[in-house]
Amino acid sequence: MTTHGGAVELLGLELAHPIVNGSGTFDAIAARRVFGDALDEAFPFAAYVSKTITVQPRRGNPPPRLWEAPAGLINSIGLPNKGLRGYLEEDLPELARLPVPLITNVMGSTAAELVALVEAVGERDEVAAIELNVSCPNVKTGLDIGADPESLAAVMRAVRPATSKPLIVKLTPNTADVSLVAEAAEAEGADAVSLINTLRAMALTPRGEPWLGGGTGGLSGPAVFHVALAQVAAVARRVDVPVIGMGGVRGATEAAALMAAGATLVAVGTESFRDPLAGARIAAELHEIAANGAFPAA
Amino acid sequence: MTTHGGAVELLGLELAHPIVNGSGTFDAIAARRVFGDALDEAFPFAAYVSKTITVQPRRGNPPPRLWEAPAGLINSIGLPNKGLRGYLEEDLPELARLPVPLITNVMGSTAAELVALVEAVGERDEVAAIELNVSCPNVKTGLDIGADPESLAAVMRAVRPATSKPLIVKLTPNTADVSLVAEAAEAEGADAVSLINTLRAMALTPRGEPWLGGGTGGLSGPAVFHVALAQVAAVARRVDVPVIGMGGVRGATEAAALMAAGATLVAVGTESFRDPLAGARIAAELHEIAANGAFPAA
Amino acid sequence: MSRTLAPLGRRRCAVARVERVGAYVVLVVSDPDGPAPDPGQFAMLATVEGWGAGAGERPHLPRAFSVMRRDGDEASYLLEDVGPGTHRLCALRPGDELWALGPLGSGFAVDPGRRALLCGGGVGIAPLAALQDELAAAGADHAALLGFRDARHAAGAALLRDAAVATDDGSAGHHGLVTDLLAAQLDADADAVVYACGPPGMLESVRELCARRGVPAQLALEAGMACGYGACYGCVVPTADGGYARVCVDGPVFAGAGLAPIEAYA
Amino acid sequence: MSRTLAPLGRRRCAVARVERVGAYVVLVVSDPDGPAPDPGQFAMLATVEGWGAGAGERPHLPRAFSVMRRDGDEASYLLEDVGPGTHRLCALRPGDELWALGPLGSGFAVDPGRRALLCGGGVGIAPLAALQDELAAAGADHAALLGFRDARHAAGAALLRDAAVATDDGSAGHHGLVTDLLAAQLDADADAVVYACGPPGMLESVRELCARRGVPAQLALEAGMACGYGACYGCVVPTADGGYARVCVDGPVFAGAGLAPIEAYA
Ligand SMILES: Cc1cc2nc3c(=O)[nH]c(=O)nc-3n(C[C@H](O)[C@H](O)[C@H](O)COP(=O)(O)OP(=O)(O)OC[C@H]3O[C@@H](n4cnc5c(N)ncnc54)[C@H](O)[C@@H]3O)c2cc1C
Ligand SMILES: Cc1cc2nc3c(=O)[nH]c(=O)nc-3n(C[C@H](O)[C@H](O)[C@H](O)COP(=O)(O)OP(=O)(O)OC[C@H]3O[C@@H](n4cnc5c(N)ncnc54)[C@H](O)[C@@H]3O)c2cc1C
Ligand SMILES: Cc1cc2nc3c(=O)[nH]c(=O)nc-3n(C[C@H](O)[C@H](O)[C@H](O)COP(=O)(O)O)c2cc1C
Ligand SMILES: Cc1cc2nc3c(=O)[nH]c(=O)nc-3n(C[C@H](O)[C@H](O)[C@H](O)COP(=O)(O)O)c2cc1C
Ligand code: FES
Ligand code: FES
Repeated sequence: MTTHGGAVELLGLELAHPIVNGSGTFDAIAARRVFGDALDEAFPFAAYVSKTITVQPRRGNPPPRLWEAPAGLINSIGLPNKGLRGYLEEDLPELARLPVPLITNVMGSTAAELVALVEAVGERDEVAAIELNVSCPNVKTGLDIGADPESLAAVMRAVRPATSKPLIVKLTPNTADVSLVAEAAEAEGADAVSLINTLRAMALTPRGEPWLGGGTGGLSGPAVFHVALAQVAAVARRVDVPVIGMGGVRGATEAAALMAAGATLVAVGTESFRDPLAGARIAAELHEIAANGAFPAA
Repeated sequence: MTTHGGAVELLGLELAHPIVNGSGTFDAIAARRVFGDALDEAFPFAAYVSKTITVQPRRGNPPPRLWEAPAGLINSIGLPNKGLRGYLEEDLPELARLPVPLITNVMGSTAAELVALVEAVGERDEVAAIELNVSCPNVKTGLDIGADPESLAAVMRAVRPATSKPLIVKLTPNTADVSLVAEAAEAEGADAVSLINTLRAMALTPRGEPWLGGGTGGLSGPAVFHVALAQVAAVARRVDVPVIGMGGVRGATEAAALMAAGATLVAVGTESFRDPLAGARIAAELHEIAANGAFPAA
Repeated sequence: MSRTLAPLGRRRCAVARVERVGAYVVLVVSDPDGPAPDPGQFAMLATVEGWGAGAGERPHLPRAFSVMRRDGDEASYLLEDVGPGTHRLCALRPGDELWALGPLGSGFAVDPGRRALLCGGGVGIAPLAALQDELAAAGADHAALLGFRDARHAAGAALLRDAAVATDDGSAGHHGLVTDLLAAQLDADADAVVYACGPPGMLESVRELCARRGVPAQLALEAGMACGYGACYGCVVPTADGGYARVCVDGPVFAGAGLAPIEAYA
Repeated sequence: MSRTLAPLGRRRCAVARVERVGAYVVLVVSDPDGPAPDPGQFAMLATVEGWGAGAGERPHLPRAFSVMRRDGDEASYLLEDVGPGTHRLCALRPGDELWALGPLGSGFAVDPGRRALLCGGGVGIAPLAALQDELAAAGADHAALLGFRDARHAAGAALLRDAAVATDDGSAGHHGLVTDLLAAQLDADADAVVYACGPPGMLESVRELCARRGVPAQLALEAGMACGYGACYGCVVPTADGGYARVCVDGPVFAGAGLAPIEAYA
């Protein structure tokens, strides 16, 4: 196996190292308010993936939005965002100042919405690639689009022609066989796939009522790492496009394991909440491991 | 909500409390060798669920079979068992001595195998109910039978007439929407459903090769609790038959939450590895909570 | 509101001293690389060892704590043991290490034109101690009104100077709510400004009381947090305009007028 | 093989003493309710506090340790810090508590008709200490042959009486493998019986050597365990008949003749 600690090429982008952020787990604009220019001087990720945007602005779910789980976190954030226009006008200029390529994550509840998003975002030079979040329910089947190879293929047939920018499909783990969905994505022109999104989960109050304002939520963090590893391995065996692996990465151990399982890049989410420099730390550890040719078991 | 700390009725069985074991996580015969008669005098579960049996004997997977995960365990045991005949002749007389009702868990790779198992086991008076483990791949679709409502319905149509004993269908969590599978089970005559089985997971050696002799394995323990809670709640909302909830139960907190989400019984698996009396401890804690009318958040 | 920038990255700090004050623990942390925070700013703390082994296999994430005082290289925090994270932190001994990220959020913006009424409840007195230090240094007139469950908790009032105390059970000071004391002060001086921190119910009373009287209030809120620096969008509170604000980056100190009624979750 | 039954349920025990012996830690646990185990039996141990907070958010499950000695109410265990579980256990201090389940498994079955050769490697010397105590009490003739990495580990040899030592690096005793010493002993007395415990590679050499010479061997094996009492089927080793045996209930002591070649996993 190879562990890439150093520069890596993906979708035509030259990245300084293989660690990026998971969408929705690092707000570079807020971080600049907190950390100042240091953020741009020592940005922890090799590319920046923005939080999911939708056509219309969204407030997100009512609080509480978080529940700490054994070795993990359940979130029910509900995709708050300024909407496409707010993103393009307010956020994009700010994000373009980052010292790394920008990947914009979008989600639509219909193919038409996704097409609109992909077209508008794809036109912007500041955007290096687009990630499709397909963890939203198909109005007809009730299943998530990303849980069903056919729904996803139909969406991809509409969306793929809408941009010449690289398209990354972010897969949901809440499906019987994620590799079938990945194959469908690849067959319909995805340039890469990323996984895993969060596992569907729930928490109850002492009175037996849902704790999260959104009812249910998604589990992330170390608790899901070995599920992510199995899914990344299953997908990488079945598709030729690059795989961006994520889910429960805390350190180079997990990152290297995902790469051994076939991931080209690794994304870090929940661990950044514990350590804002987790991305840079893991990249440095990977580099060291690559130099020494060994990594700890995971 | 109600938390039943005391006696409970399920499928015509009078149980002293609502805690049973998860199939394959407590070997009463081995435990008798280790603990002697004390096992029968203070048996920790209100009913005993035996490890999955198959028509033919199985050695199980090559070692290593275990990997400790963050707040959990990955196992790749591979269903070692003596086969139907060995079970009926050697194990059943031993298990019949237990002071609690016996539920026999069976798995077949075809409907014909399952029918043979259910018929033979169903004939025995010692067996109070039968649990079907449907977490095995359908030879045609490649998906687990339990991951696909239609495969499961087909199997149930064959198996249901084969016995008049209560049939419990044990659902796999590795599916897009477990409540659809539960509905199919109920529609085809299941008397109860149990969930969750383990989440598909993987571990790698330092050299990037699969650690487990079986390649992949199943994740259990606290890491999966909130996934189990979401699935139990989703299923209980959609079916009328009783639900046996399990997955990551460590104490009464989790057991009470599963019951609040709709479970009638709760099964304990991995926690018994840490504490052989976990079942009895949790039942006692539940009883206390029921008396005090409050339980801690989960 | 005012904000001192945080160094990018969590800092590994040693515990200098641990003091017990009534029901509380004061953790004094040697943090030479941390800048002096503004009153009302907070830090995310986690122990280096033994995080994750508490009840429910928690805590996994760091926890938010107001900086109570900054004195040279040392920062002090006021803790109450209410769950696995605070439990582990309260068990720290001198020399043990923790991770600190901060200062985070925006602190109180002192309004020099009005008399300051500091109104705190429970561990919510911590940021008011920092604020009182600043007011006292500026020679600004102010009053500190602190509410507690009982006398054992009210021992914490000694961490501020000249505080008036109320307890729920009457075992120390005024038998009743700290908002009783606040109302009396406002009766006497309607031109005050209120700086408050405490449990949601108390803050909601303060917000409502000040709104009714047209008195400006700056409220330091709490919310369950995962990151503390705006990354997770998990810590929101409803705002007066029907939206949500992140407590960690838009607060924790908010103008009362900008907030919707403050709810408790438990 | 011999087996003392375990009380049903894990016991909460206090640490009486912690001793450092070279590279090892000897944990002496006050366990008044635990029966005296047979040499070769083991216990599953976990700390009451702080289990689960180590590297990789582990350990979650208890860990298996041979009982080295039982002395009145006290049981002692020999530990080497090799991962998160042993690390946490090695950090215990007197008065700290742990959970113990046992005695588990079946121990050595002493063959009184043959001279006993005790052959141990590393922490595998622990059950041999218990066995030597029993042999010595019975006045049985025996020899103890112990192999270690280096002199720092070889300090553990002092836990047995009159042991011959081999080290990999020659820094103490014979420069080479403990199986060199064993072969020499068997050259001198082919009617011996071998009781062995140690790492897989060493045990495989012993198994193979004894099989070749027709000498009976009882081998105490290790395997990753989740439960220790036969519940999980996780701890299997391949047997000579092409099946698998559970180390925790069918062993840990097995007749060498019943085993397939012993493999290491790492
Ligand atoms: C800006 C800010 C400043 C603060 N300053 C201070 C301070 O100076 N001193 C101080 O003592 N505290 C302060 N707090 C509060 C402190 O952060 C909490 O008490 C702490 O996070 C509790 O953590 P815990 O693990 O001890 O308890 P937890 O169990 O995490 O928290 C207790 C509460 O959280 C909820 N809860 C329970 N289980 C979970 C779960 N699994 N996931 C999510 N929520 C759960 C329940 O409502 C419970 O009552 C501050 C909080 C904020 C946001
Ligand atoms: C019957 C018996 C008796 C024993 N007696 C003793 C004794 O007297 N003294 C003693 O010191 N030890 C003894 N051991 C060994 C001891 O149980 C192990 O050293 C201990 O379990 C290691 O746990 P750990 O958490 O420290 O390290 P781990 O990291 O759990 O274990 C170290 C080894 O386990 C594997 N491993 C690494 N990560 C994982 C993972 N996530 N999941 C599963 N495996 C992993 C690797 O091979 C690694 O080298 C005995 C074992 C058995 C079965
Ligand atoms: C608080 C939070 C918010 C998230 N928001 C998004 C999002 O907006 N879009 C998206 O595609 N994934 C989102 N995710 C999923 C992450 O990008 C990632 O797939 C997942 O958390 C697994 O990685 P981790 O275990 O490293 O966190 C979010 C995750 C968390 C924890
Ligand atoms: C070691 C092990 C073996 C198991 N064997 C079986 C089995 O034979 N049949 C079955 O239906 N489920 C089996 N399971 C699944 C459990 O019954 C249970 O569904 C799962 O472990 C979740 O519960 P837990 O988190 O409490 O362990 C096994 C689980 C473990 C950990
Ligand atoms: S705590 Fe993460 S955004 Fe506020
Ligand atoms: S450790 Fe569980 S069966 Fe041996």
